Amino acid sequence: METAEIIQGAGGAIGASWLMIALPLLGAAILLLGGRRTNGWGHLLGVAMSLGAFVVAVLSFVQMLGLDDSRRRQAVELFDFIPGMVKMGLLIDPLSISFALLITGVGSLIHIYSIGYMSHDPDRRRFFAYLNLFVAAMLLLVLADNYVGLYIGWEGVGLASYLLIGFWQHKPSAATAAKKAFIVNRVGDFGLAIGIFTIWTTFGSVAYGPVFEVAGEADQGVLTAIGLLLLLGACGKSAQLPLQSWLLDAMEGPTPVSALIHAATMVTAGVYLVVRSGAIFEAASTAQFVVTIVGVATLLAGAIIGCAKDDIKKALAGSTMSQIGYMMLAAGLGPVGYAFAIAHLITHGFFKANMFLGAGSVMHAMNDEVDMRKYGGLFSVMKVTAITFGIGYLAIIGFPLLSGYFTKDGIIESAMHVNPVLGWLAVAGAGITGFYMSRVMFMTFFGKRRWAPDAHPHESPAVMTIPLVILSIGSVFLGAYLILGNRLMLFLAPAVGRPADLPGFHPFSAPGLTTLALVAVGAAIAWAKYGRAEVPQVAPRGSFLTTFARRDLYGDALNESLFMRPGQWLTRIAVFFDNRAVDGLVNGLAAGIGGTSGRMRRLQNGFVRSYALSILFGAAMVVGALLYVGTL
Amino acid sequence: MPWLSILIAVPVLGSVGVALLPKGADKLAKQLTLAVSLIVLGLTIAMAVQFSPGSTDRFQFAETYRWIPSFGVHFGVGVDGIALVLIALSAVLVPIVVLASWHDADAPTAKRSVKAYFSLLLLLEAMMVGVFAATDVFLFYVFFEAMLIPMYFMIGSYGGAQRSYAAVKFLLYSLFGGLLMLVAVIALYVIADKGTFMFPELIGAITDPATQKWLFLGFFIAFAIKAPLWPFHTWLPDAAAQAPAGAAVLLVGVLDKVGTYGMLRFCLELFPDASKFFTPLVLVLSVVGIVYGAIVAIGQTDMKRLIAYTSISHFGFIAMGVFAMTANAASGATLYMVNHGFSTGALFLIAGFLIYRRGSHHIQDYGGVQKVAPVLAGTFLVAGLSGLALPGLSTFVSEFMVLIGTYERYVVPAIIATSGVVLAAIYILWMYQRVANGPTAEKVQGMRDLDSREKWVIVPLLALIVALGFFPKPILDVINPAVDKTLANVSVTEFKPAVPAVAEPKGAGE
Amino acid sequence: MTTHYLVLSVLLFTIGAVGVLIRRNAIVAFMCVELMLNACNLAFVTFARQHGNLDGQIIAFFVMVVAAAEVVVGLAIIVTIFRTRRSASIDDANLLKY
Amino acid sequence: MGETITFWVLAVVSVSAALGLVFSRKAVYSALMLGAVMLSLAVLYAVQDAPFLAAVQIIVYTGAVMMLFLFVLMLVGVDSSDSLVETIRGQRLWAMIAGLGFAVLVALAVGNLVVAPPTGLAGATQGAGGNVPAIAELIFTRHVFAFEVASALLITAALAAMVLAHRERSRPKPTQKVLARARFLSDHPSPLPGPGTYARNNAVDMPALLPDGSISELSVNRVIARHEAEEGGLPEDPKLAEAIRQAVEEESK
Repeated sequence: METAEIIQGAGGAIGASWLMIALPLLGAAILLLGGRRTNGWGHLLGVAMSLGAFVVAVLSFVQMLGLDDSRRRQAVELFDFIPGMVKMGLLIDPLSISFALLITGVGSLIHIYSIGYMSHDPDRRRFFAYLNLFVAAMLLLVLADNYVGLYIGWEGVGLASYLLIGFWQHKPSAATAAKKAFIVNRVGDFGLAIGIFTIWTTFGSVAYGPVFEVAGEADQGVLTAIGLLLLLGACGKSAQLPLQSWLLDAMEGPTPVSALIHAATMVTAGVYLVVRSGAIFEAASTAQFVVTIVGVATLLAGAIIGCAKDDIKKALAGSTMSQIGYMMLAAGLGPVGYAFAIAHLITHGFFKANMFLGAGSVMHAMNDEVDMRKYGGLFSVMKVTAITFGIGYLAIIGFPLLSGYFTKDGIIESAMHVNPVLGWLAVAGAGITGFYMSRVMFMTFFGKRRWAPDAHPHESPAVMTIPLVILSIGSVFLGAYLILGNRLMLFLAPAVGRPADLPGFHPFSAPGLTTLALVAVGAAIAWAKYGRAEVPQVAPRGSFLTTFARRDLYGDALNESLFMRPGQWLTRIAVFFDNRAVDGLVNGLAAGIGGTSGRMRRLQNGFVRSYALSILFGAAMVVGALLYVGTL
Repeated sequence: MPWLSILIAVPVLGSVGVALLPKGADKLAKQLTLAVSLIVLGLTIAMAVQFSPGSTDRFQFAETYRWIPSFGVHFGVGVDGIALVLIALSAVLVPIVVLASWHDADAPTAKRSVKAYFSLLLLLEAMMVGVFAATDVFLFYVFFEAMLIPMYFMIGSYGGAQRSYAAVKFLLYSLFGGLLMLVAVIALYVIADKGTFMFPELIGAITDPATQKWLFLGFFIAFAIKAPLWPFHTWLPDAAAQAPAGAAVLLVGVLDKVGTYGMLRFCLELFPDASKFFTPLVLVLSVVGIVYGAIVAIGQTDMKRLIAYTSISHFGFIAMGVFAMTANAASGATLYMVNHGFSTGALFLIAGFLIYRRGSHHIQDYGGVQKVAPVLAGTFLVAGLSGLALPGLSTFVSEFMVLIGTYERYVVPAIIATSGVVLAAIYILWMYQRVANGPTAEKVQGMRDLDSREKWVIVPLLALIVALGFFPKPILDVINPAVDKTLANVSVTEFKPAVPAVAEPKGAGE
Repeated sequence: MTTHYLVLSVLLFTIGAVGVLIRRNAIVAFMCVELMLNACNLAFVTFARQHGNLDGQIIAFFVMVVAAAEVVVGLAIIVTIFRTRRSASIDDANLLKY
Repeated sequence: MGETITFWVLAVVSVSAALGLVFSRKAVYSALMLGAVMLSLAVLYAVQDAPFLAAVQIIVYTGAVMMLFLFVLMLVGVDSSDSLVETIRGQRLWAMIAGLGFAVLVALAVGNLVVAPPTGLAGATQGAGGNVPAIAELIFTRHVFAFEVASALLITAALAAMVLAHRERSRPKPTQKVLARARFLSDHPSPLPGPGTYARNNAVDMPALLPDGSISELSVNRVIARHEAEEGGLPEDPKLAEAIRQAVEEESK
């Protein structure tokens, strides 16, 4: 895995790339500290800051395009964070700039969208503050040049998602969901932290450059451990299988939050970590293999869950989980997969954000009704949302020539080369995706109207539909642009290296065709069940499989029985033990002393003759002692 | 310019001055106390500015006056990096506490006069500065014990319902430790027979391992009780829960730090071999303390007790850092002492505000404070986040350094301790959710938000926490040389990475 | 012969001591104390003769002086207590207790 | 030879007297028993070449100190014998054990000390010409300081006795005028009937009759009444006997 050297002291826009983080951070600070006074223009400041960051990102991107391949990894020295251990700096290279573009681009669009979405919310200022905070933290995560910087961004993003999921704090369900998200993320961070410690103890540094240079030389066991720990962190953040329970609850937050954080950017942080630490994963092949397994497992689990959810946002969340499964699978395939993973990530960022915002505008229209069984026939009423949502739908199921087709097909293709079993599982996943996405599409926009009596949906205002249009344009052309001619792969080569032989795009391969066939079959089934047939208002009692899916594959139940209940039980015991045993011991000691002194007091009974008796005993003992000493 | 003697004398004079004020002049007493504590803060800053981290001699601003010549006891004061930072902590905390407990003392429950509370506060500050500045072991011991008295009275006559029980328990616990230490101090003096109690001379004076172990135990148990390590911790929740918020801040924020400071300064340097011998035991105790403290904290219903248990967990981290004996761990532990002072101080003060408004300690009596008093809930959240060591806040830097330092030598304790990070998230967020989120409880409806005084109390603390979170370098530059000197005396094998990566990336800058 | 005298003195002393412990009447107890003193005097005189110097007798003489002073004060106390308490029993004066 | 005989006789006498002192019910008998012990000791002193001490023992100790005891017994009440029933639980048993233990231990100590025959005081007293001059010489040369302190002690003891036994008048001594006025204010200004007045016999133990024939309680003598009530020497006349019995109950209440 040969990458270009990191060039110190970058100038120009890249030199000023720390502005990308500073601007939104400044925005968040002003909005949070400003308080009531900033209510009026708060949201505009938020959008301005996000757009500012986007401009800096584009300028850096343009400056980078000007440089030739070998000079595209520029480092910006910031300040000495922890003397002797961590020098905080930024690494602007093709990988991080593509992420930065995605984050700031989609982020700004979502900022604009939420002006409309949150227009009636009294705490709008606080919402935009948190959004800015999130953008800043995410940019720090992707731009940092060392693992500690990444870790700070990592937890900062976790905090932002906690604040945003629990934005409507008065709703207890939102508060619990926020707490759950943060704690599950924290479990992931626990793994990442220990991974970073191991990197520090093995390599003596946490900066990417030095570590990746000597990554190969460390012994296999340690590298595998580091790989697995980083994977645990990635799973926590990207809601992969062991730690996926929080993603579906995170839908409690406002829709723009779900779009930005739980679809486009934050959940991809795990993929970024795996791709960025490519050098380590390549050196530890077992860890890499585990990544692919986790990817495929989550891919299937997400798909199955997606099929059973009636809540439109939860269905989309399920699909996000499975799409990230694809990205993890690609990231685990080594250099050949990185480009596809990032490509799929970017295109997914566009069409998933597009669909979430679409769902948001549908909810906005149906005054916050989320149950798809209460939708139906919205196509006629909300033309723009329906069309943009449709484009997103076509892109995600991999409809030929749309962006999903190129990226997902690329992943399946490269998976086939590495390990056919994974490949075919990925193909099955694509089929199921076809089914549940079509189900969502048909239940929402086609079929008979199942609206609630007081619902009279109308098209959302322009400020919400414009971002939808832009995102849908992106989700149409972006895939082709990135994949054809391996443009993204060559662009990312200096950052993540490239495979020996470039995998050209050949549509008519066996896996490609079977995927299309399966997708078509899935769509047909969905049309039969939900498009044409009468959709019951109340969810029918499904078979074992549907209840299994409805209960998120019992993920939550498993967590509760394995961790939460024993945890509460352990806490009660610990509190009891602390009060009784440790405290009891101390108080017991005190009571003991009190008791004995109480009894000793009774000896003083006031009778002179008792005292005389003890004197005589004393005398006798003295004489005895003298005798004893005498005879020694 | 005898900085340290002035720093000790000014609060004492202030305390006497406040005590001598006429009976009714409560307001004047508070203002005078605030003024004196601000003067002390100013002096500390002036001293800190002149402190040169890189200087070769061990203790700067050192002064030694003969106190009891026959025993070789000196009034020896001097400051190195570690002591300076802790003195600065107390100098910063005291004015904030004075401001915060403006109305604490004149609440109906308090029998004693307001004047007495504030003069005790200043007396306590004098002793805090003294204990950290003492370079004479005997003087350190005197301050170590003298500190208990003002704190005892502050808890005893101004605290909550079972204040006398808590105060007596606190006093007896610390006295028990103190007496053990007294025996060790005397034995140290006699065995070393250098004819002096001055710390620099006593370093490495005890060579025979057996006596080292006994003396180490004498010192260590006293410090383990003071900074509550696991088995000796039950006095802290009671004392902290019953003490008025201001006193609780000083108790947990500074008084308990004397224990960990003592371990770092006296246990490690005077008895290096014994410290190494006992390190596994201490690591086990601290790791148990971390996990146990966190779990019991989750189960608490009383707000202040919960915060007290969290600080037991944090003390586990500090003790682990001290006894991991690596440069990173020790400087992380020292930084942790400072950060913990700010973050738990902020938590206690905010809990104090909540209790002052609502009147009940129990968490379930609250709910939905965020709707009614957003600023209060916001500061509570930030303080809580600093409690669970969120990166970007100061406690993360120290916790990260402690963990990575411990990981360098002892992998398993570090991993178990890192699980404390997850538990921390649980107890803080669960408490925050029960207090601030959800529908507003009817009793909480009328709760008013922070007034300007309270803002003046909390904002500096949170500003410090955020500032140190983003840019801890100035403090670390002061601590690191002092820690290196300390560890040099402990002669510990330096940490070497397995595959040393070249620190500076090669690429030539433009 | 000396041991005989000493054994006799021990016997008398012990009887005196037991008398003090058993009798409740203040005066009788007091007499037993006098008996113990006399027993000691006997021992002193015996030792004086045994060692051939008069110190034993002188000390016996002084013991008598002290005994006399003690009796005077003791009996005065007993009379005062009797006058107020109308009872000469030791056990009645037991207020100084736990 | 004579010495052993006198020793054995006096030993038996003194031990039995001591036991008598401890176990007799009446205090006066104890006092006499003590006297006996002291006298037998005096003789033992004489036998042991301590004539001066024997004399002092008899004159000062038995003569003065014992008499003091008898005086106090008289003041406190001759027959205030106390029952030998033990009130403090386990006192008697432990007293016996302690006494026995003590005696055995000391006797053991005394028993196994190897004793040379007594050197006798002949040599010591020869120089001064007799026991008393020798003692005098010793007291007024080596022990003169102790002698002076002893005298101070005795004076203090005397003063102490006086102070303790002294009763301060809480009210001024009633003058004759005060008494006369009080008498006329009281219900019987006429002098109280002497004992035995208007009675068939004038013995002291007979209660007096008032002019109206009823018995005057004031004239019943407490001590004698109590004595007669216990010993059964009540007068035959039932009215008088009843009055005496009433006086005793009311006094013992």
